[in-house]
Amino acid sequence: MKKLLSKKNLAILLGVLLLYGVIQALISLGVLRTFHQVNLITICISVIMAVSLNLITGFTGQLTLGHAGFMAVGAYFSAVMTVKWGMYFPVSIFCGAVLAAVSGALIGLPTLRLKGDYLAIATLGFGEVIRVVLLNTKYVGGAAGLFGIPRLMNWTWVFFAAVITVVVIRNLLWSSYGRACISVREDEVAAELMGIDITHYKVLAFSVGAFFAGLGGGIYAHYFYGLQPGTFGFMKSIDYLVMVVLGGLGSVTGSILAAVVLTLINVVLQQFSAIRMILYALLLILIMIFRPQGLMGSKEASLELFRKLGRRSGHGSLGSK
Amino acid sequence: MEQFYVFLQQLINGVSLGSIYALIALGYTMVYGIIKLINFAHGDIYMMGAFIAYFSVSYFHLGFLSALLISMAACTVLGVLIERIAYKPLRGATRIAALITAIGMSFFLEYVMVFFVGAQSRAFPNVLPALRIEFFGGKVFITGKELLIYGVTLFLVVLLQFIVRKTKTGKAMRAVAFDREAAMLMGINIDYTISATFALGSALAGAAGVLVGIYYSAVNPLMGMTPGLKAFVAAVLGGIGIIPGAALGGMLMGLIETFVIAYGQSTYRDAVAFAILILILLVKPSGILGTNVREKV
Amino acid sequence: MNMRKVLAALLVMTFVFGLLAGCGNSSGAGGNAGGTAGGGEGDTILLGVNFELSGGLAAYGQSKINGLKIALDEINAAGGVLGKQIVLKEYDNKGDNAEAVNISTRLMGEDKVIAMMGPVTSGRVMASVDVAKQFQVPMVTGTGTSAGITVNEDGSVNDFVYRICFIDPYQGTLAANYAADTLAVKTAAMLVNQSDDYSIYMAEAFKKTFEEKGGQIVESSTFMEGDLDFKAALTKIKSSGAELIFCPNYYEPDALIAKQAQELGYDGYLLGGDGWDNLDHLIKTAGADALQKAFFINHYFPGDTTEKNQNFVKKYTELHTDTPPSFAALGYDLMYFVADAIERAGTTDPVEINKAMAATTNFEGVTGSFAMGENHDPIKSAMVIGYTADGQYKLVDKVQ
Amino acid sequence: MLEIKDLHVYYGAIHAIKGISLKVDQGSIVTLIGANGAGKSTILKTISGILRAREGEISYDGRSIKEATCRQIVEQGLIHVPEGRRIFADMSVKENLEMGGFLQKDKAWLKETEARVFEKFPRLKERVSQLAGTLSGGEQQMLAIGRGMMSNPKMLLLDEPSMGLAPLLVREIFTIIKELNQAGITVLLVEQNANMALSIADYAYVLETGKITLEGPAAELAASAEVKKAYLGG
Amino acid sequence: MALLEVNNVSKVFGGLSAVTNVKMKIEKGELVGLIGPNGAGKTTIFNLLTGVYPTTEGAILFDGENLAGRKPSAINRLGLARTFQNIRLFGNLTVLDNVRIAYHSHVKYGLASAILRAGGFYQEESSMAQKAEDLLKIFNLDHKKQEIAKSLPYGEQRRLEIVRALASKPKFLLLDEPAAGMNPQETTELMELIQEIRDKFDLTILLIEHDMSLVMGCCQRIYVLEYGRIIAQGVPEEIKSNPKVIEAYLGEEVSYA
Repeated sequence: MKKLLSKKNLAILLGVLLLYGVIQALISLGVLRTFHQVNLITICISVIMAVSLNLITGFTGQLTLGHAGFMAVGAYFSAVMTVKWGMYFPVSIFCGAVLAAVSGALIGLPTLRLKGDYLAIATLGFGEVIRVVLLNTKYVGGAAGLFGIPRLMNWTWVFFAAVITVVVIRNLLWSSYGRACISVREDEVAAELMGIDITHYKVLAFSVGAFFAGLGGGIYAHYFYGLQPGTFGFMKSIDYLVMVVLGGLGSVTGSILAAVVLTLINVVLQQFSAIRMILYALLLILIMIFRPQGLMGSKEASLELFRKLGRRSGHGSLGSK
Repeated sequence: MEQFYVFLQQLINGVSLGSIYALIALGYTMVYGIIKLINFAHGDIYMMGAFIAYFSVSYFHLGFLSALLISMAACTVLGVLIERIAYKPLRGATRIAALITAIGMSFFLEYVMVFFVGAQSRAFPNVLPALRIEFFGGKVFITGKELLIYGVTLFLVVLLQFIVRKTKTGKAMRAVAFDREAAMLMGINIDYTISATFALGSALAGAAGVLVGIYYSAVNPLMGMTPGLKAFVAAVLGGIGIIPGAALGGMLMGLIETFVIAYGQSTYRDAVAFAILILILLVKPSGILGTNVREKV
Repeated sequence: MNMRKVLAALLVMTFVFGLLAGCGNSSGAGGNAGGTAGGGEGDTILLGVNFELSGGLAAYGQSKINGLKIALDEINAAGGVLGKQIVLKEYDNKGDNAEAVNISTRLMGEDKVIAMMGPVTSGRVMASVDVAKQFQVPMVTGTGTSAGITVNEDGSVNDFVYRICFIDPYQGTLAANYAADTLAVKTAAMLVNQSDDYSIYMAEAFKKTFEEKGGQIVESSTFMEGDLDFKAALTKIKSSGAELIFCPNYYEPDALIAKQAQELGYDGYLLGGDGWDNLDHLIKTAGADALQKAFFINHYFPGDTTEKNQNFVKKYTELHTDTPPSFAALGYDLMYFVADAIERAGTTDPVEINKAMAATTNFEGVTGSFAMGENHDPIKSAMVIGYTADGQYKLVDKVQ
Repeated sequence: MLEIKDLHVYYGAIHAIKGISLKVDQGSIVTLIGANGAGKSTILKTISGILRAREGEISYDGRSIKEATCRQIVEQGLIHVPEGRRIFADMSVKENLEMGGFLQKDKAWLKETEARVFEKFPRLKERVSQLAGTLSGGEQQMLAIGRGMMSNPKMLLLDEPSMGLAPLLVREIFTIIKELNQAGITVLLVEQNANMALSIADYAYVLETGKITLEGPAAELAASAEVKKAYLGG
Repeated sequence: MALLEVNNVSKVFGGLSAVTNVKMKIEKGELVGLIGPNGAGKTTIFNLLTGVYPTTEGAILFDGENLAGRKPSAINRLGLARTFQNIRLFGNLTVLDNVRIAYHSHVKYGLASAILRAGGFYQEESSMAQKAEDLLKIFNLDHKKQEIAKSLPYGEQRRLEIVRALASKPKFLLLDEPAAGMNPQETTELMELIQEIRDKFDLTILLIEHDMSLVMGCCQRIYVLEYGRIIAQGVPEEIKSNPKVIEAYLGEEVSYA
């Protein structure tokens, strides 16, 4: 009998708490210093962004180049609420995420009749429009940006935000609603004819994806002291898309893995200033040539997968695990 | 009356900018048409073209025409190499993987150039005699550089149409673009045809690079990013994969940007351009000249 | 299949080679410092560099580090500071705010540098301010001009944060004074980089002062980073009849603006700030003819014949073929400013160095001499620079 | 002329063709009949080099063509006219024919052949500069066959030429196939319309889920109760 | 009242008539065949019935509801499900997931319950899995439920398509060449299965088929389509002997046993 508190779920819960506990202990002991915390938080933000983008692009099959636009909405709105309206920051961040979700639905509704590259371009356009609007909004500082946001986020908040993101998106995906999203990716026509209102599920994926991108933005705003419109440009969207593809389209654990790996690679590359981007570019090309399906493909890292590693591994099922 | 002259001058400005977008968009559209890849590195091939011309003119003191030809030839080789090295291994993979590879290639070209020549702009020497044709008593005028850009753009669009419509390779490109398997059954060499497409598209990018170098007198390794992106948007606007569509889309982008600055809020220029793009796509989901393909069920 | 393997192998080789080359490059800095527990101990002094070396702002970061390295070599050749050689720990922040914070934390928290130079542009500096305050390590920017870097909205001054350049409003105000008083223009237009706060703040100050002095801004147009075409805006400005165009931008767009304005037959003045300072680029791109009515506010006269300046210009030109832009000059001064403060502090304790920086009274740099004001902004005199017909700088005016 | 021995083809993990052997003599019409999805098109695609066989041997004119590229196979005069016609819809009729003669160098020969095609299909001549996509189904099939003729075939692989055509047209197409055969072109014909196929063929194979279940002279097969029941309607 | 009424429906694609003036009336519980040469417009009719294309003219009434302007998903939820001629499974998903996706319109928990794993989520999921498995069992696919759909043999993919269509709990099932790619043995089995599920699930079935043995063997009535027009209809015996049909489809020179 599958239950919420099944052995497996308990094991995962314990694992998560253990991970948190160990890292928290290392922080308390001073083994992990501020610099490590900055990177841990960057990783968590990347996890949130990549997993939420994977929901849209990897699972629902809608290529979007404007994910940083949703992040910007969440970041700016939450920052304004905290700094200018004096709200309690978790409320601000939540409201920012909600606004991002609304904008996700708004962009989703009209543009979802577009397919593939046309949708990609429309979302790119959306991201750019957001950026230009922010540049023109004096209230949030325009190009100079919005600074003086207190660092209210810490490792605990961010870690659990990332865990919640992953759990919510995973639970969504491993349910009938998630399967409906995935069917849109597999074959829109067949899905529609099986009673799946594909527009509805595209909007759902966009809204939920945008919600968590907004959450990622809110965390960003409350950790990195300030915001500038330029931060949330097209290249930022590409960065997260790279994570999703590298991890494997349609693999939540793949996105997590890629977010961790790419953030760490980035830190290593900081010191190779002159050739940093050359190395990064080569890395992208090499990985795509040798593993075009990404690190994880569409598989999920799970206990079964590890057990199967010796044998030829099978595909993961989207059961209600 | 004065306003009318300004309008004419703005029209000239818009057409000039549009011609440049069109030139870059042509190469985008050709490559997209045949392998359905958004070749993000295209804007960077354009940058390479500008640099090759810059070096030919600055260090080897070549004239405009020889610089243009050398640059187009070098870009042709570069384009084919990129296709063979980075894109061909991914032909069977998902399109998004190819997209990431193209992005990687774009970074690679940009930062290899940054590494060797630095990120600073370099001044492109003036290789053309100053020419200025005036109308209405000097109230409206056109420069020699602008005429050159119009001329070359028009010539290349016509040439490209000729190649694609009339030559054997061009027809093979259309055949491969339409139905790769059927083209194989005609004995058409797919690899060769795709390489030829890259060659042609890259040569166009090279030409665009040279013209932009001359027109704005400046080149830098990151100069391909912004125009590359806009030219791609232009190609989509016109209907991606369609040669006249790319020219039309480019021209439209140039005119929209110019007139938003001239008669609207310059601060919202890019937002307006993208909003128009989204609107056009909503009305015509496959671009202005695109035909909506009905999916067979 | 074989082709693919060969190519892949080639790519891998390039990658590995690149990585090795990269290690080789940085080992000069990282290797020496590796053994030292903190930036101040041992026989070297470790300083941090947090610059925009890749991404859209790379041109400015690279320019600056070129100047900075000339100063570094000079200082080390002369025996270093406090008898120790200076070693740099340099990282690239890609022009990204989060990355700048990350690197500031890394430099101050992990590498234990005793002072950090950079970032180059205001946004990145603003993002790093709190890190410097948290770690109590002084941070000096050579080119971060946004007023909010050193002084908060409530008027409090950020401890541990310094700059050695003008603040934006100051230059804008000076430019407006010059336009209204000396050039005696009544109408002006502005052409502003909308994605750059440097440009925006300067334009705001210019507009305010210019209008206070009875002038009128008849046209204001904006563009975005990376734009090459200004003809539409210039045509509009020309038809507005503005006597002067205020271009508070960096030299790349400014050169294009000057050239395109000339092509369009605009015959009014062009006026800008220290972002204009890159002689070679402007002359080569726009041509001396286009610059005969162009002026900019600068902290010094680049044609300055002092030995110090001549020496710097000569060294820079030898290494990098062109005359140094202001970013390079400020990079050079930045290095000397930090070295000077350490020397005066007499210790490698960051807190003491911080005090020494605040107490700077007469720093002589190639970009002019200054004292550090109580707002941690330098008190510099300003000049108006123009161009001669044969493509050289000329000193037009000294303003205060 | 064409001989296939123990051919195995896979689509990914699916074993589509499970050990097929067949033979086409020079100058004959051989037909391969079977239901949709039995693997008929797969066999043709494997012969013409679009798909690769995992096991088995394909020889044409005495030489192995198992590893040959599409182009090499076309060069040897083995021409595949694919199912669903696959004409280039956004190219004109003339351009489609040009594509058919893509590898032919001899301009005079091409001109002559084009004239022959138009002679055979006068309706194509009327529509020579029309976009192929605007042709009717029958015209498209004619164009597809005409396109095949342009590449100077010694042997034609025809995949479902009767698909979607009115009976009158089907008869016309089959007459033309017979004529082409009489002009010396060997034909391997894949058909669902078993009646028609058997009526013009010399020899026939029946394919079921990737295996050949029956073979024999066409007339014998047409008379076989088994075939009648399964494919000609019970 | 008939369950499905097609009233003078026409469809024109870019000037070409694909379907002209088609009239059909299918009563509840019937098993009807639709035959005709390839390209006659059979699949187009299915596409019109399921809302993939809008009709150019005419109306389709299903269970008293006019289908005009409804999305395919809405039509499916009214109780009309189909299979596809060229198999459109969700190829990268497991057999079980394919079936469960079709069941989605009937899922009893909400989005919030899914995310919180509450509100009977687990019960519903396991009952859904059970139902899917039961359906798979009928078509002898239950032992392959964890396999990836596209790796199944052709015949099994066809059967899976039918299972998937059934999972959306239709009243009316449209089968587009269900026996394509099956050998006679499998075809016979399928024929029996189709009749079995019609009784078991109280279905009305319209099927397109080329395999005459199947059509003649199991359909109660047959419509014959040629060139987009219905040229004949009736019970199998009538169709077999209809000269127009023989001329158009079966071929005149062969007599049928």
